[in-house]
Amino acid sequence: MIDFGYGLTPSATLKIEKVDNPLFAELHRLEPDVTKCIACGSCTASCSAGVFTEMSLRRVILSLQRGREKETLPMLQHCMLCGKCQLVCPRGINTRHLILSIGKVYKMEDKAL
Amino acid sequence: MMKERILAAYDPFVLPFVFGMTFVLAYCLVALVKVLIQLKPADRQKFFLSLITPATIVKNIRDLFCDCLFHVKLWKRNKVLGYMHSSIAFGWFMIILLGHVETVLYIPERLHKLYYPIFFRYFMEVKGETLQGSFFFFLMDFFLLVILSGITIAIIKRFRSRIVGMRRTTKLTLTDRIGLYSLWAIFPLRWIAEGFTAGVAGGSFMTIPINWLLHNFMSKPENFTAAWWAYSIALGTFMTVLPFTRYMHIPAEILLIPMRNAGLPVRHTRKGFALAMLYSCPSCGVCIDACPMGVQKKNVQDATVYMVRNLKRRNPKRSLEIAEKCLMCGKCAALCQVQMDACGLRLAYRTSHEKEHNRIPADFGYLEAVDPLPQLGEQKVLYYAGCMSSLTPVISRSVQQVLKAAGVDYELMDKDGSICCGRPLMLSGRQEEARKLIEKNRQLIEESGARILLVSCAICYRIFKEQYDLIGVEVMHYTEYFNRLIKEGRLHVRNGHQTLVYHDPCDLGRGCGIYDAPRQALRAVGQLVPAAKEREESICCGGSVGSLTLRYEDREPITRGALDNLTANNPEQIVTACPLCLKTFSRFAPVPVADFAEVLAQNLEQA
Amino acid sequence: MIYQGKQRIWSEYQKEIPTDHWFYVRSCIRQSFFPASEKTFLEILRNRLGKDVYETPHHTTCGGIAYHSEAIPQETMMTIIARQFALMTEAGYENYVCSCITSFGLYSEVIEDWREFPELLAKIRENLWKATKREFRIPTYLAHASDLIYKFRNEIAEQAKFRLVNQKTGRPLRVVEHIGCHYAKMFPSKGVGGAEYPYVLAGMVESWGGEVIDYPERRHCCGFGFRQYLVRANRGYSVSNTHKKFESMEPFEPDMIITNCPGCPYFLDRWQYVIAEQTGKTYGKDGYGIPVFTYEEVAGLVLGYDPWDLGLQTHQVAVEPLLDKMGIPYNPEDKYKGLDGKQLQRPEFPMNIKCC
Amino acid sequence: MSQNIVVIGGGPAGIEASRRLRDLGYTPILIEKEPVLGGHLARWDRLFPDGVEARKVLEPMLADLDGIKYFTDTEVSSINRLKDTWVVKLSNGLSAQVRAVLLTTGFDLFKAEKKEEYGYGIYERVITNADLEDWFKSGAAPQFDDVKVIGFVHCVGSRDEKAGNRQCSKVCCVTAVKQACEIKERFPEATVYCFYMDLRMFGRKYEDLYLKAQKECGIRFVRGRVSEVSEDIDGHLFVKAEDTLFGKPLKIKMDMLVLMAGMAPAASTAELARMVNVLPGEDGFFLPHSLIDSPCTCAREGIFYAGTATGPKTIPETLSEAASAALAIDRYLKSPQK
Repeated sequence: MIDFGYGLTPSATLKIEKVDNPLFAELHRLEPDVTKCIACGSCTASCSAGVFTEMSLRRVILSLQRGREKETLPMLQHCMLCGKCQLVCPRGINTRHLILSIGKVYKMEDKAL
Repeated sequence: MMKERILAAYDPFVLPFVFGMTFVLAYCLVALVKVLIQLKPADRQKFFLSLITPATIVKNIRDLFCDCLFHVKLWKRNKVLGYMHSSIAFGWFMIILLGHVETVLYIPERLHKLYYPIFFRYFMEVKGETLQGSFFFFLMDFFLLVILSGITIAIIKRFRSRIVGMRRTTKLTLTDRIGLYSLWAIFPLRWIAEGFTAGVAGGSFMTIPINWLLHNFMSKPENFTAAWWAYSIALGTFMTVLPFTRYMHIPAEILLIPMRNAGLPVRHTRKGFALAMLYSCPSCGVCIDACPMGVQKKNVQDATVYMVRNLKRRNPKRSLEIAEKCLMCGKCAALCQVQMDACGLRLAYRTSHEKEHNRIPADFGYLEAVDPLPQLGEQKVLYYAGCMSSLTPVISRSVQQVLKAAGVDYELMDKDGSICCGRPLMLSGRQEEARKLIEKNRQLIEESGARILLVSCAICYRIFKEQYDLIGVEVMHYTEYFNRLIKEGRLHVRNGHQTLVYHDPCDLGRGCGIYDAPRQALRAVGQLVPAAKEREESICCGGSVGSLTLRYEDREPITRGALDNLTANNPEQIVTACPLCLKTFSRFAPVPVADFAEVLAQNLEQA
Repeated sequence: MIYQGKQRIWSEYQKEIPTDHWFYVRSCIRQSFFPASEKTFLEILRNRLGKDVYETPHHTTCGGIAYHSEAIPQETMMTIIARQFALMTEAGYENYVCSCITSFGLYSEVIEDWREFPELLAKIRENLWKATKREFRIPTYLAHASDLIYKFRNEIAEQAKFRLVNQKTGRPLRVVEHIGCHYAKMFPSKGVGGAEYPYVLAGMVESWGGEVIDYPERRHCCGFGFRQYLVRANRGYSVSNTHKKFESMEPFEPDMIITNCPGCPYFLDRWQYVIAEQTGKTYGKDGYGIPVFTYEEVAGLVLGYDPWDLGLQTHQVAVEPLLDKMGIPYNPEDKYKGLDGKQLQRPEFPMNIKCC
Repeated sequence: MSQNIVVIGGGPAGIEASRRLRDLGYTPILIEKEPVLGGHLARWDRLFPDGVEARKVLEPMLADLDGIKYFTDTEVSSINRLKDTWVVKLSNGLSAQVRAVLLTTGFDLFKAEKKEEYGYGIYERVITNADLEDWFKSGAAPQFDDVKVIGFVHCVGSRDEKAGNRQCSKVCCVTAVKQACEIKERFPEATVYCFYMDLRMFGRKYEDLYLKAQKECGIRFVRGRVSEVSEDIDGHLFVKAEDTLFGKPLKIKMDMLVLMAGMAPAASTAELARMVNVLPGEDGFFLPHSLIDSPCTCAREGIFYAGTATGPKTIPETLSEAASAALAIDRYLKSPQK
């Protein structure tokens, strides 16, 4: 192999058909409301941990459905489970249970961001 | 023949009883050893120490009599049920006691035979009547009558529970049924058996008429052995199945009471103290009616009694479901006859489940960068509004309005967003993670030099009280603090003459025992009317962060149920002292819902 | 695939291309990348088809590369173009044909700009006058050189010695057509067949007996993208784009690629070598790559010109497998001979991609 | 002898308005260029939000045409002003002189072929919302093998200046959600995606339908407009879009793609506008006197509008506008003549 000083860069494209659906299906079984998100961002805006970190539950939910959970799971490490997001969610999603369930279904990579 | 049985002091019919009794004693002994071994060494030491501490000894004895024999708590709650339980428990206890007294008095050499005092009337013959003898005959028959009256109520209750004031009762298991029917059978059979022998062995107002009836009309005297056999079999059956039935609570409570009084925590879902609790559950079903989730039929199976049952049966799926669904309002525990730590059990389950299954470890490293608090004013009052209060700004605004009116100089701890108090994490089973938040908050508070930490959220208040161990800081809920300010004459309020009903937030009332301070303060600003059920029987608003799995749509009926309870006396306003209750009630309330501080702020006396 | 659907679109995007009298401008980079292509174009048009095509040694770059790399401002670029048009005007031509797609796109853009903003046009006229004392007329017709080959595709087919057909199996060759981005993506109406399903190359392939394959990443850029290649740090991005196209066309097993842009054949050709060296993967049969051609080269092959006269030895990917399929005779000995007939040095061959 | 009124366009608006006018004592002359009355509604299977069958709405209307003269397969040849009347000449040779003409010319379904990048008419597996309704209605499903992934593309030809349609077509969002739920019923194992720019669930129960789609049907919503569609070697579709919420391009292989073709001004609008000498709006739809309080009247006396001729509308909106138009005409005809 020749080193040209540059090489193929990994694609940034989301390939949703390759998403690990069994995992999401398991999450959906534990917390069926996960599909109710309308991406309004209220959770992110009101997040207690969001004052100090990049935490965005909206992004986490989306990333799970796009197979990019690795990028966002570390955010959940910062969650204090205070429940503000649950209070503001217009769809009435049980966000705390969702977060707890994500922790049981998805495994975070060992190296944290 | 009669001579023989008196001389031999034995008959094969005693065997069922002897077997049952031996079995149950052995089982209890093993269970006792198991419980003690499973305790953490420190807990065990604490327990043993408590057994020789005079104060706890007194308490233990009092509790044993009041709870196990007289069922004082149940009397207070329901006279019929109280009578039913204490008649059987105390009556039986007295019959056993008197049987032994008789044996000691008359045939002390037979005392070593386990069965002798129980079947005393079979093995003795009255030679001549003595006053003492008649007295015992009378007492024995009297307590037999007491027990039989209790059994009668029990039978009626089983078929028509509403007559004794219970809406719902537990479903019995098969072994429970065997235990129950054998228990029902014991005393009527004893009555018949003693009736048979009353002619020889003596008797009183209960047994003599039966003896007369049996001998003259109903049976041949030869059948008496069969009657004693039946009595012994009923006893033996009851004893043998007892460890596998709810009647295990009878022996278990004797252990539970001292353990509870020793102040042991629940550390595991079915070991040590928890095991003693599981054994102690009488499956009475009081928790079913107590549970606020009971407004929906599908939740009935999630009451504490079923939690206990599933833990006993090692059904992890159902145990987890029940453990996670609970609102942790603590009402079932408050009403529980054996003071089961229902929330503790569930929390222990959640904790072990989280530890085992959570694969996203928490990281609160970012808290290190949080700035220290600003310098406090002279009075050193630090006000922590909490996460929820930022979604109910009326609370923090009103609190500050009241503080200013009372001339309190204070500092708001969480102006730029709060670090959560940690209770929601704890309730989710993340104990160690919660510790990190607690440590950070404690550091911030202690470094600020605060003397009073004022809290306007019941959830936060409870954890500050229970887990923080703040040195030199008095943690006060705003209901306590404002009540104190009014009493001290620092806060001047006027009475707006509005009728108010006060809702006891779970964590504030049952959690921390604060019932009077808010009521006293509210009486100063309005006319307080009672709710249908209040204080320790108050009903959770349904918004609790305690429940992990309860869906939004399933919370609404709970909220509506709680509102019906609050509005029983048509108040003009509902007052609560927790941001979560406020927000939850506001959604469905038929009358305005206000926060405690808001009501005070509206009724400030203008200087 | 519904072929009639494409035909319907093609029928909507047809150009009335004049048949004769063209002013021809060359591309800056093609003369070094594919030196025989432009020569072949002139050869075919003038000698095979008897057309009048004029070119002048005085023309320069259109300024496209500098403009797209943000090295010169728009006004400068427009003035350069104005000078090109002045040369055409001076030579007495009205139909302007350019060899380069970048130029074609730029000319289209500039003409459109001038139409929208006449004051800009006035300013450019003034600039050009001040700088060169020249005057110009906007061409009556602007064409890309591939438009002309497309226009005369059937005449070429009539004179064809070889067809885009596998001689051994008799089946049409499977051809990937790749259109330069600036051909029609900016102004779909300016390209034959529009932007989504361009017909300019597909028409040639069909006329000459081949079969066009429509693979998912057909619309994707070749990866040149000016700044992506010109800045070395971005070259990974450039080769990744090319890689994406090859991965997408691979299942269709194409026999060849035909292009109409200066950069595309170059990058589709050379990056096959780089990909092979980096990943070990080749996209043709038996360790070869997929040969890439300019449309002039393909026209030349069809008309029976000697492959080495068409400059096919300058390709990285070996063309011999395709020549064999088409049944075109060639002398392997002559591949690396200079114009004087003497052997040049045989180039160093790569490791992972077969080059005969 | 009752007064004649010409109603041009026999869709829901035209039929409903004719019935109302008849009830008010007039004789409507209803003209329809197609062989049957009913307009687009006649083609539709079920209606949002409750899935009521379109025929249950249309059939009672068609069964109640007594007193209405209607001509199908007929077009308007010319309209001319004569004193205070309009003379309408028809392609069948008849003509009518009336004081009021109601234009209920409706809309044309946007021609999805125009969005070339989506490949409608080129890729077999790309169909439109109308094709899907045909399928639902006739039961004649297209012969696609194992349909596992299905996509819906919102806003095809809506909010698209380059496609010549700047307006929002209003009904496509909820139609897409309705159809997505319906298709999920037919292919329960399939994964169904909706690609939307904004979800405009403005009507009553529409949001409920959206919630149902998310919660019960498991429809997946992707915020982003599909940019291009191509075919892979098996004839399956290759769809590209940006997930704008995630901020990343997205690629997915699909087995069927449904284009939500929007509402474009009817082709006849420009011609009719010329005949009655009015200027259509910039968007190509007829422009009523006021969009707020007189949506049925026109700057030209005796010309009235109803329905989607003046812009995208739902069926109930169309029907109520038809009723108002009838009243507006009645008032006009009863007002003292100048």
